[in-house]
Amino acid sequence: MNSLYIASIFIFVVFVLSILAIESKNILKSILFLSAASIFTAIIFVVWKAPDVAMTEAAIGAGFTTFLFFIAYFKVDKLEKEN
Amino acid sequence: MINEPVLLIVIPLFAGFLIPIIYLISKKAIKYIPIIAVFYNLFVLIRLIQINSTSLSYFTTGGYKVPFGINLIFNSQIGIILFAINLLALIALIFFLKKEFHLVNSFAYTLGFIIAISAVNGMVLTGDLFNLFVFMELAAIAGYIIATHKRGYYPSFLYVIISTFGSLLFLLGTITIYNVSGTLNMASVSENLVDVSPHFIVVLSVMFIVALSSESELLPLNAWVPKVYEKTSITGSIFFGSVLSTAALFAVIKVLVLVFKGGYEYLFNSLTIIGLATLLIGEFVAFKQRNVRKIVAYSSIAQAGLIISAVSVSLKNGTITDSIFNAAMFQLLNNIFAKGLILLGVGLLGYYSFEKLKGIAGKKKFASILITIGVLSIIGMPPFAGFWSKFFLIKSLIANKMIIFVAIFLASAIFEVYYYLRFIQNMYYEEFDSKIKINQISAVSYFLMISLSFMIIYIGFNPSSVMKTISDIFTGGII
Amino acid sequence: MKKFWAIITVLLILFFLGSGLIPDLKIYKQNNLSQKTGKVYLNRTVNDDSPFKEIDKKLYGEANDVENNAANSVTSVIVDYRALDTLGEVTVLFLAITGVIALLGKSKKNNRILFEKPNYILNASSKILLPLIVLFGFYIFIHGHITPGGGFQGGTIVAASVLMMYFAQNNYKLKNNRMKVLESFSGLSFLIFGLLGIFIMGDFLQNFLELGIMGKLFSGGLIPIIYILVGLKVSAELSNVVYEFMGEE
Amino acid sequence: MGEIINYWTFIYGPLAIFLVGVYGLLTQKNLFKLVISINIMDLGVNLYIIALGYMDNASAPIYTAKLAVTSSRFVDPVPQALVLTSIVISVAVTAFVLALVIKNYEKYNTLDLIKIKGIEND
Repeated sequence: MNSLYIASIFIFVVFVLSILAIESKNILKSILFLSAASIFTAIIFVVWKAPDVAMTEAAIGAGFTTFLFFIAYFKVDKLEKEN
Repeated sequence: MINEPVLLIVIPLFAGFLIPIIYLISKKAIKYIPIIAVFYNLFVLIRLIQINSTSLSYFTTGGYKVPFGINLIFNSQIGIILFAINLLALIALIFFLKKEFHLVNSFAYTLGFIIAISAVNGMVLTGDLFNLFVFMELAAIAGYIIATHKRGYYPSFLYVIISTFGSLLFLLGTITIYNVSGTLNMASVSENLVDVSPHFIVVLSVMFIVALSSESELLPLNAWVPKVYEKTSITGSIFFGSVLSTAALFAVIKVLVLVFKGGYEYLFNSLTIIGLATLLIGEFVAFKQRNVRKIVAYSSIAQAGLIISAVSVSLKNGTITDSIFNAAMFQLLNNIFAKGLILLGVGLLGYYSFEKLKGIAGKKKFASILITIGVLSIIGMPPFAGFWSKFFLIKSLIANKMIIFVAIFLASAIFEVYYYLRFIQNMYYEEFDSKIKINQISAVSYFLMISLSFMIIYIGFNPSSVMKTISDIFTGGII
Repeated sequence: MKKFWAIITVLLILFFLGSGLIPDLKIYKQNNLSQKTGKVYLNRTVNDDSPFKEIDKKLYGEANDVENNAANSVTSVIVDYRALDTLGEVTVLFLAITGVIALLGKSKKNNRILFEKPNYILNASSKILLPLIVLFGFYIFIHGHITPGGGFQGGTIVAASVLMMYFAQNNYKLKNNRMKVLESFSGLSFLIFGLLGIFIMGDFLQNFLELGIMGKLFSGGLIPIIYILVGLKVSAELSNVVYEFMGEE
Repeated sequence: MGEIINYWTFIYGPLAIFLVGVYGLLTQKNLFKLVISINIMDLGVNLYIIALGYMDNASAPIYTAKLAVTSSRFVDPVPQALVLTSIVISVAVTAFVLALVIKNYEKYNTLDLIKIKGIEND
């Protein structure tokens, strides 16, 4: 029962974070919200007894994808400044 | 000699993984690896078609029994479709290495193409839902790379977004099926999907149709098709037009036949409507175009709609109405060659808009004749292949009292005949603009075009024998 | 106004999906494994005559006649029961990264993203940390069949060490050609092991090695070998992505 | 109340997250935002898959010395394997599409979908 409440609350957190990621005006903030949502998803996976998936989500989904987004953002930013 | 269909997936993959190593040694040598791989594939396919009969055989992987491990399904029917797809892929590949190898980052596109062939074979062969998802995603990524062939970054981006949405829906549907039926194997899903509510099947099938529509160019998610066709290279257009869309259509048919065969009449009725709507809208939009590639793109959408609606009509009664189904398969087979021929020929002429193609037949007689053969086959003129498939389709539809279907089909055919004939007329009877530079067409390209038109004419003059082979293969034994 | 219609559309889709799915979805309380493939995978009874039977014997540390001997069932599903999926998945990554190289490789004139110059402590400590992180990544994918984790997770950790070097040292440059060779080599080995399965046992990717005792490091036949290859491949691929995205000087 | 929380946690919550992504696809026009929407959809689908495999009082599908006797009180491993695959595929697609975003900016000098469409049609 306990894990159910934890999971439901975390799902709500992910839901709110994803809305923030979509609605935020600033791209950098969006990326950060997406990253946070990924981390919370990883926590839900732990609660739901999926340690392998949680590791993957944390390493690849939250870590690596965020890096890709940041670098792509900075590259576009750099191009913008050059013009 | 190993006779496993999994080789059709493994050999191109092997070539694909080999290419980066070879590339570091010699940049020219990577040209020959894909051609060898596809030739070997065709060789394996001939062996497989000879050995396997018309009945369906399951090939396990990993040594695990059929409903549990991933399995590949094969019979000579699937073999013939695969043979046509691989042949077209080979033609596109030869053309690519001969003519477009210098275009861009040749390395990535060679690699993308060879892995795409592997993925397409996997899509046609696999009997497992999730495995189909993986191969679809692989083919799609190869498609994204091929779509950027001529700096078409925006169409490629659009394609990524639409196709990813589709594949995520497919994943949702797959896992829902797993939760209810407890298996991912297509054939055993339908056995376990017995006591679910009709509403559930509706939701599930809508999910699957929408999900599979992006790759197979059906209605809801096909907005990327004309944009990608317009911007990509000749090889790319042949890949999308003849290879990927055929394989995806076949995957849709496979899912329909294997998973939803249990007589869900409303599902097949609604699918027929979707297919006919796709047909009409595709033909109607193509009617207004004045760019050959866009015409072929929209006509390709329309053909996908026609085939899907014919297949769903044939599946409506819970069993397969063989005559309609066979005719639809024949049509699918004919489309591969005819579309490939038109795209190749027009690509070789080098111009796509009607203004620039005016009167080009006077300067390039032989190429124009070959293109005309493709066009006549697609619009269904005797004695070419397309006539017979449409003839068989209409005949079987009338025999099954599908009069409205036939009426819609004929109405759309009138549109099709009109805009394709306008293109022919534009090529033959207009004044040639002397400012336009004419491209030289090499012997290899002519050879590729002649071999394609030979296929069309051969089928056109031996329709009964080909149809007999097809119906021998398809009747009863369908998947 | 656009947002309003979008919300309406989304709510309609939610209603459509939810109304159709809920009555038939056995949600988690009734979610029993009795007739699912998952149970067969867990019990390792795929090739038995009655795959859905209840088995009641100790597997961990004792059983050495089980068909698939990885203690981590997720690994056993990924690398053995559904290995063809994993082959496809690895190829997806490979192809996508080839695409990234094709797209970004052309515009490499002074495109490196430079951050603030790292100080001496960061510079020195990253050199110490590098072997430790790589070792940890290797540990994760070598133990993929016993503990949570495996090739994909371990590979990402190894790639993260390359990323750290890029951040901590401004003149660091990955030897990407070696990575490409490693990538191709591990992919080819994966396929060769699969083809050896055909030659020796008759099925693609079928296990032909001794299975050992569940829970030991040397157990599971092909599973650890393939997961190590996947780990090497993923680490090479993701390192190459880091290289391409960070850009050359 | 318990039922509502069940439905929210196991079906509607994940679907809602998926549909937030769909909403993003429908309303956003910045290319980065579209990629973010796709990633959010992916999160929702992954949550949905794992939720369907979850059981109360079951343990992670890893045999250990403590859980000596085999029983069916393990979580289903198949959805977890599928999610692992889907996460890796999604990061591959994300890497590729972000490279495409950069190239799109290089070519059109804007990230606005509608402006790019306008330039394309000219």
